[in-house]
Amino acid sequence: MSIAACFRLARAGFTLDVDLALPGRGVIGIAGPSGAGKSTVLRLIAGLEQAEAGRLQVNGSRWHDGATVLPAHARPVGMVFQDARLFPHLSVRQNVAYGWQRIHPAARRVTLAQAIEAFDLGPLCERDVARLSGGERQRVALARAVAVSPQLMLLDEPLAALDATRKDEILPYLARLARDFALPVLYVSHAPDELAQLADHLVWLQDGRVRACAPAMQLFADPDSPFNQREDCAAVIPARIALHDGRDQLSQAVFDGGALWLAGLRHPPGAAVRLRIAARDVSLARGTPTHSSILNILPATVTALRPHGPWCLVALAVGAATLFARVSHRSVRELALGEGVSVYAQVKAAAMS
Amino acid sequence: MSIAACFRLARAGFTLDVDLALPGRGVIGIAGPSGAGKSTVLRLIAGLEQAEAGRLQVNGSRWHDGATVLPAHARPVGMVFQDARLFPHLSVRQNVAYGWQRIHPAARRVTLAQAIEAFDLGPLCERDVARLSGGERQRVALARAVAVSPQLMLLDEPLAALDATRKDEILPYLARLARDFALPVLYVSHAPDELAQLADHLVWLQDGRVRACAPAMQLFADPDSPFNQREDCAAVIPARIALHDGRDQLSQAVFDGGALWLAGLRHPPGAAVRLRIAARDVSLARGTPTHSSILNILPATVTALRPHGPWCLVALAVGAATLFARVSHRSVRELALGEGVSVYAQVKAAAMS
Amino acid sequence: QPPTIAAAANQQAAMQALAAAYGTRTQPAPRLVFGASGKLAAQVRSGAPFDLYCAADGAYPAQLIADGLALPPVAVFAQGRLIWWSRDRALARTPLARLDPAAIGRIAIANPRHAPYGARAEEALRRAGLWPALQSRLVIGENVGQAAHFAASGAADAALLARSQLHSAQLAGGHWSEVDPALHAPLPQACVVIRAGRAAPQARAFLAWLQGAQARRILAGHGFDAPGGETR
Amino acid sequence: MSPEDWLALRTTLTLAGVTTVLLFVAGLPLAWWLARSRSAGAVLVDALVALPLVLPPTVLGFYLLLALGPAGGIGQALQQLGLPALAFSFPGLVIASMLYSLPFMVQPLRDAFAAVPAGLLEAAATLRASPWDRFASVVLPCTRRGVISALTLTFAHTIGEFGVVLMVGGNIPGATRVLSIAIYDHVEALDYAAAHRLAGGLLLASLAMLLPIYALNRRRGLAGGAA
Amino acid sequence: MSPEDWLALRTTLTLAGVTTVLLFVAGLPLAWWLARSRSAGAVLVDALVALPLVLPPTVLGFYLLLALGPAGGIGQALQQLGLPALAFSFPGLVIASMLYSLPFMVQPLRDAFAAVPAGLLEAAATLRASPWDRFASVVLPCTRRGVISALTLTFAHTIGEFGVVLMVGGNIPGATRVLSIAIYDHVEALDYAAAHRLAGGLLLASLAMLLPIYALNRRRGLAGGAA
Ligand SMILES: Nc1ncnc2c1ncn2[C@@H]1O[C@H](COP(=O)(O)OP(=O)(O)OP(=O)(O)O)[C@@H](O)[C@H]1O
Ligand SMILES: Nc1ncnc2c1ncn2[C@@H]1O[C@H](COP(=O)(O)OP(=O)(O)OP(=O)(O)O)[C@@H](O)[C@H]1O
Ligand code: MOO
Ligand SMILES: [Mg+2]
Ligand SMILES: [Mg+2]
Repeated sequence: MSIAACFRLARAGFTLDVDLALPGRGVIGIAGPSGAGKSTVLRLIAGLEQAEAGRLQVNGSRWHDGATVLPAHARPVGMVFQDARLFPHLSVRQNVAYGWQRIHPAARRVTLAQAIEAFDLGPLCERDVARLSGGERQRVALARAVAVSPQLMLLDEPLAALDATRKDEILPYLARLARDFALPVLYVSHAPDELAQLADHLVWLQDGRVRACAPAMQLFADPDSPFNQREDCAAVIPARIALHDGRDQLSQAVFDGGALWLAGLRHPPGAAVRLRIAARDVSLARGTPTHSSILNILPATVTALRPHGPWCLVALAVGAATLFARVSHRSVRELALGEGVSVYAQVKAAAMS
Repeated sequence: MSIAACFRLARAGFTLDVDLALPGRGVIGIAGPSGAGKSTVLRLIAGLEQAEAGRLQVNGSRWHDGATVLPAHARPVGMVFQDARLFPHLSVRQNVAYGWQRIHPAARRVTLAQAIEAFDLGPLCERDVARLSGGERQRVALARAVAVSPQLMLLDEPLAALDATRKDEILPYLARLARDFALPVLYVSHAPDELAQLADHLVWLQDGRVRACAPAMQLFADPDSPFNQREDCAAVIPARIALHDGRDQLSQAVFDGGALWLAGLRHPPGAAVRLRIAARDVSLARGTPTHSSILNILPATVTALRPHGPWCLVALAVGAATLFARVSHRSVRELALGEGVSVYAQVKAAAMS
Repeated sequence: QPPTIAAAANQQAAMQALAAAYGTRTQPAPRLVFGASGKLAAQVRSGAPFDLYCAADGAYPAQLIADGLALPPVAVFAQGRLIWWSRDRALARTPLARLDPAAIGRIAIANPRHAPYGARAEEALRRAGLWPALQSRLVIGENVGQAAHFAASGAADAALLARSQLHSAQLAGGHWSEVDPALHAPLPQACVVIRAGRAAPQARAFLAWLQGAQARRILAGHGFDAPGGETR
Repeated sequence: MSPEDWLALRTTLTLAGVTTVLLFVAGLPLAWWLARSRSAGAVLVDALVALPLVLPPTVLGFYLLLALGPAGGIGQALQQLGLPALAFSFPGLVIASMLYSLPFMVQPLRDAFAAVPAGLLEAAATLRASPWDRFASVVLPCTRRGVISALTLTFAHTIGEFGVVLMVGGNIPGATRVLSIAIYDHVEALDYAAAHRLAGGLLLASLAMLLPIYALNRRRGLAGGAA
Repeated sequence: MSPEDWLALRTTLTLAGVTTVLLFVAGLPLAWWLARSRSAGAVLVDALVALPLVLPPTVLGFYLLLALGPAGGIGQALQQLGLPALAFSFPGLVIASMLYSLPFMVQPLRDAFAAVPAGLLEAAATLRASPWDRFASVVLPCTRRGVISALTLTFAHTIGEFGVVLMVGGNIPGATRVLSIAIYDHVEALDYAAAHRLAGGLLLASLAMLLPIYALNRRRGLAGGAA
């Protein structure tokens, strides 16, 4: 179960040269600056762009190998373009049904009604697509792609025009889709929170080249990965729900290094979760803090210090897990932080998702 | 200096009915769920949509009053649409120059070169617009709108397709534009951080109606405003830079309630800044915490408690300023929080921008 | 199988009457195609499926025989007459020789290049000395039928036409006079059987009938003179 | 109307129908190729397709007559095969009409096809539509106006054909005597009543045919421009 | 070529040029209105515009001669104004050509205009472009293919006009004797050599004219479809 993609393509002022080895399931986040070639990679995988040289193998099927190129319509993908590209001559329902009708009934894993329901398109069903708002168009494009029961999802910034509430509804749906159907989802996004919430694997593109390509956990844990160079860097820690406190609506999650109190989870005890702990939500102390609203205080060892402009990113070992804290240079000095120093990491319960 | 906009418009399944009184300068953020009518309001103000009944006055000029309707091309606006709408028959440079050429030379407050420079379009100038990436298209649309030296900017999710680095470049430029030219900027966005960073005034639309319309500070300070109902709610506090610590790259900002250490600011002492302090970045303690990497500890009084699902949003009076803290129900109980209770608010320096 | 007859434009009314009279239950009426004599001859050369060709002039049939496209002999079954027609009574009654060119507007004639009536009209105008003065006033119909249409519609003020066309109600509103036969060569209505025709026996039968008494009467009634040239 | 005129009407409609169907079949792939190809040869084909537009029908008629007649290349070839000559025959007329109306079919189709956004075809491809399917389910519906234009233009132009028929068709009742020629004939015979019946009838019938086509086209067509 | 044929060539080109210019001026606003209007009246106008397509030139020619002649409505009106009659005159031919070629100008323009995305016009409006300006700076360049089609079709169709001219022209050298008629004359007079000179020359000249037009159109045109 894997995806191997190797492409070379030259345009005026831009050369793409990538060789990607990706897992064959889960959400694969693709990030990078504007014009890096993210859309181009998705187009190559969908068969919409001709590489000068290329090789593409998806979960055992060769889609592109030397002169043998599977045409776009024969590739079992579901694609959402950066612009919605709805069919102007069809209604919302007909747009969603377009691809669905073209796959073998036995291959259908979602009904048309489910696809429409998942993106709350019921009330818009008979609408002319010219009369939709920006976010509505994007939801139609998503439903249309999901309805073909693809074996590979290619999503090019699918949630850019959606408000936070909608995003919170659709993101888990996409994650479920990837999990339930053991489906690889290539997900291009500029939003780090979307990627941290969804991605199992991450790719960072820049100037047509792959700058990083590794499991999401690993890249999130690496203070030098391109994903951790910005203000919003975060650690992602796999954990298991241990118990649930109904009164306070708090859950305790245990991980390889301790336990954390979490709020807002509806997972039953025993469920596996991923904790995302932003560096800015972690503060450090030398003594055990008391009388604080901070619930989670974990003993940790400093493993690395990286100056980030005015900040200092502190990597911490908490058992086998890595946490980040972003502190000021003054704190570094006052707390006398250095590699190997033992500290208490204070994590606000509120900072996990 | 003000904008008065009153519109009624009925579509199948959607009725817009708004009466807005907005300031005549600064950034006016417009938010609300998908399909709320945000784009429709911008279109009405630009003169692209005919209201059944309407009145629109912008900084003293009547644009729409009963039967008198100023045609779209006579309104001195600069508009960026949700879809880029570049002219396919023109190059990037010609697209940017299109509106610029149509205004009186005396009315030009930016040169063509400046508009191109501001959005880093130099290398793309002679490019055919069909051959641009999604983010590149959006930047061309922005430059094109800026180049007409508008007296009112209408921006419909202009940064949705841009990566964080680009956003960080363009947001301050837009803020500067609004300030330097004393220009009102209507800014539709789904991104709360963009709004908090930019907006002086905020409008929340829902189902075609105005749910909130007030100065941004006021709405950000109100625990019941629609902007503070989500996980990412934050307080925004006006302050002044007092001193700058070059070694740690920390600045101290004083506000009506105390002083805070900030990092990453390049403002000189004396400069006015807006501090944004996310509720999740504030923790509470009853005693004075010690030995913590948290630099800012402010004495505060609890003024309100609002259950937010699994969380509790705590509004705090710090002098004349309002701060928010989001804590778990357990913390509320353990710290015995209640209206009037005195606490210490711990604010991570890292949490301001 | 009925024969197809290609006939000169001026014979249109007469031929239709002849065909109607000829057609019975045992022998179907021939199919008729009309046009300028020259154009029909050109079509014969291009393989048009005609069985019989009736021109307004003897030269065209003779040339077809000479070129091996038609079978001799040439049968002249009537003589045509050129007339001077106008809505203006005085104008119509003025002999060509005494016409004042300045008093006339547009004059319609058939195309001299492939319509015999047009050629005779040109000849008459030349002999009357009117050609240089009138040449720029001429409007040229593709054939004599169209020339008549130009005049009948009122678009042209006068026309040089065939007497056989006067049968038409459209020309009834005007006046006419005979053009002096001395001003032009005669207009023998001449017929030949086409070599490539597939209904040659039927064509011959019709041709024979055409020269008979019944046909003579009909032709005379339509303004044709007898083939020998005697008047009605 | 006389039986002869009814016959002319039948001949005309048959000719227009046959020409339109044959040209549509031949024109679709040609127009698609012209719309998408960037080869230099396409320019030449473009110009050749447009030629019948620029040429008077008499030029076409003249050369067709020479080619189809017993002396012409095609005519002789047919003769040697024992086939009837094409000049002055219905099949000959169909060939002439197809040549004459070719640009009326191909040009509107080509222009409409060229205006279909490539992005829509790409989207359809990722939704499993094969090239043929894309053509049928996206290109044709999106270019409905162009297709209807091409069909009506071709049909109409064939009905209105006169010059070429006059030269290569002659005026043979039941085979090549079409309406336009019949009207001409009536006018020359000064039979204005018959000309009025035929011309006036055709005028009203045409209007009655065009009104529903345009009403339909308009009702469902204008949304495209709004997108 | 004889002096008469040169004259016919000049008459033909003048006629086509004048007709194209006049029809372009009249056709632009009409086509724009038809492309954007949703009124019921537009359907009728659509059908009336298409009428000359469906009608044989002989119908048009028949009624035009009746109308332009002294007995017809137009003819009488002109006479009362003391103006010269239009029948058998160059101005009359221009009127006939404009009627005859009307759909060739209006239909391609209308279809091209209808396909311009409304969003582009809105964007142009917010960039200070007045309706006229939008038309000139967005609609026309975006519909360049349609405009070129309309112009070439009209010009070409007027050059190719035969039936109407045959019926209303009267074959007057220098005024109404156009190329198509001249070629017909040569063919019917069996002067094949002259017919070849005229028809062949026209064929080559047309091809020489069309090639650069299509080369230009193609070079700059296909990008539109890719957008
Ligand atoms: N059709 C095209 N022809 C030529 N160059 C193109 C074309 N489309 C995109 N490019 C260029 O190729 C490069 C990669 O484009 P791509 O669309 O893959 O970027 P991206 O990473 O998706 O950017 P964004 O985040 O802005 O969408 C860019 O430099 C862009 O300008
Ligand atoms: N052209 C149109 N005709 C009819 N209804 C429309 C049209 N455009 C939008 N609508 C409807 O009007 C409502 C408001 O649309 P609008 O585009 O203003 O929403 P929005 O707030 O901008 O949403 P988004 O964030 O998704 O862009 C929606 O319900 C939408 O479905
Ligand atoms: O051959 Mo005719 O009858 O002079 O036109
Ligand atoms: Mg992209
Ligand atoms: Mg919108």
